[in-house]
Amino acid sequence: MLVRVTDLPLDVNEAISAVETPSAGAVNVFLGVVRDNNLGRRVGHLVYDAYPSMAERVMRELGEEAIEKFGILDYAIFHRTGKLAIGEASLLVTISSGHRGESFEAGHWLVNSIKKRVPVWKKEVWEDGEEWIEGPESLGIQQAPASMR
Amino acid sequence: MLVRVTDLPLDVNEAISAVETPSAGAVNVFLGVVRDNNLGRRVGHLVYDAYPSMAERVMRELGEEAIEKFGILDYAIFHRTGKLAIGEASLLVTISSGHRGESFEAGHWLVNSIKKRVPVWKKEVWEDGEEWIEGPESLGIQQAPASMR
Amino acid sequence: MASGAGWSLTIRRMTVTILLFASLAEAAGTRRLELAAEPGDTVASVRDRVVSAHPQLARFVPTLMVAVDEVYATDDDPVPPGATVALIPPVSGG
Amino acid sequence: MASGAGWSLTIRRMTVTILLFASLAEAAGTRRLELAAEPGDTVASVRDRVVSAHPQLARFVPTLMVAVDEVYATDDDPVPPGATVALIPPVSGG
Repeated sequence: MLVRVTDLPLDVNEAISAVETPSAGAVNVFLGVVRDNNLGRRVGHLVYDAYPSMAERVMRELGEEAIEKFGILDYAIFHRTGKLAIGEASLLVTISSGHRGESFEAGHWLVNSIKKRVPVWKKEVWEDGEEWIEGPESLGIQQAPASMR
Repeated sequence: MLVRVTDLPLDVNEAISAVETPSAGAVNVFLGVVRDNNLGRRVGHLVYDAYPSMAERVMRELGEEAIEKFGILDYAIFHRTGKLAIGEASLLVTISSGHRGESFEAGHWLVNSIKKRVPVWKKEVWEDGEEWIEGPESLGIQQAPASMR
Repeated sequence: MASGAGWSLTIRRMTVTILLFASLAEAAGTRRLELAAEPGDTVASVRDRVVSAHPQLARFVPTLMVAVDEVYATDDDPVPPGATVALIPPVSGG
Repeated sequence: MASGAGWSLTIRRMTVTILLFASLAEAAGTRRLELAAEPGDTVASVRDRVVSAHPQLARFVPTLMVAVDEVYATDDDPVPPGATVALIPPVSGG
């Protein structure tokens, strides 16, 4: 039941240790990683903003909902903020469960739900501009660089 | 495209490093972990046997099939052999992909397929007996301890 | 000490704190505003006063969510004096 | 050296190597057997000869898979001299 918004690198081993329990037969780890491209654009880096206290509150609500809904045993949800380079992890969702099926289902549901509800925002920064992304998969419409208009 | 059957502990960070690539936006890691119970029995430890060269060959075939089927970018599949204590990881399946959806789908499919096709076997050892498990979820029928008959 | 604590409590009761993030913070040039609380304040009335004071935020309103004291709220939900109101553009974490 | 290599190649051509694992290895008391290869050998004929020599393996046959040179095979598949035949009980890895 560990949640965290942090500007430090996310530690997979810490997350796994946090969810380990003797009755767990499966651990699922999801890492959201900064890609070098998005919707056809070449990304230089990302900047994440967050409302940390509310983000952690919503993460905890979603984690508890996953326990009720899927019967998972424990969860750890970390989100990083600040400037992230290509290849760095922005989101780390780790689940322990008795069996593999619910670890994949709950992990997928949790990641989808986090992207819809947790108050965190990313700004894409390219060579010729930058833009706050609005919504989980949007191209964004504000402040598009000249080359995109 | 890394596969390995080993009697050494499985290293999650090594697996993640092996699948990282700049176009990956998602990494999914599945750990199969030794549970303290199975089908109502209290497990003391597990012993894994394998046909290592064929196991690695089948893991590679399944990984390549996951690339074709789900469009994932890379995979690392490790299976441990020998004596494993409660909480230790026996299976480590790590996938990188462009987006989260296929990382969960391909991960789940790969783990299911590994448990059906890769020549690895586990023996459960309890206080009062031991038994080779036959099939991915079987109770097993051979050599059940007196208390189970 | 006691009277100091009472004084700061009085101040909090008179205001509503507005939090801005991401695109809104950049557009407003700040991450935090204080508004005088008014009787009967709702999410809608507070948001309208923010936009009156910072018209460059008007274009965000159609897609904005609002949280009152860290809980998502709708237009008619009350905003008590001392509340923290966050203006939340569509989230894009992960 | 050349004749030594040729000699070992001849030996391999005359035998079939059987690999046993898990419950079968425990039942047989060994993980490896060598059988003389016979003309026209198939998965079924090799398996039958293993069971004749080690009758305690008979009870495993109904659920056994067989791999020839690391590839799953069916009863009628040929087993060439020099092949490695693995008797594979239902797998339970992961």
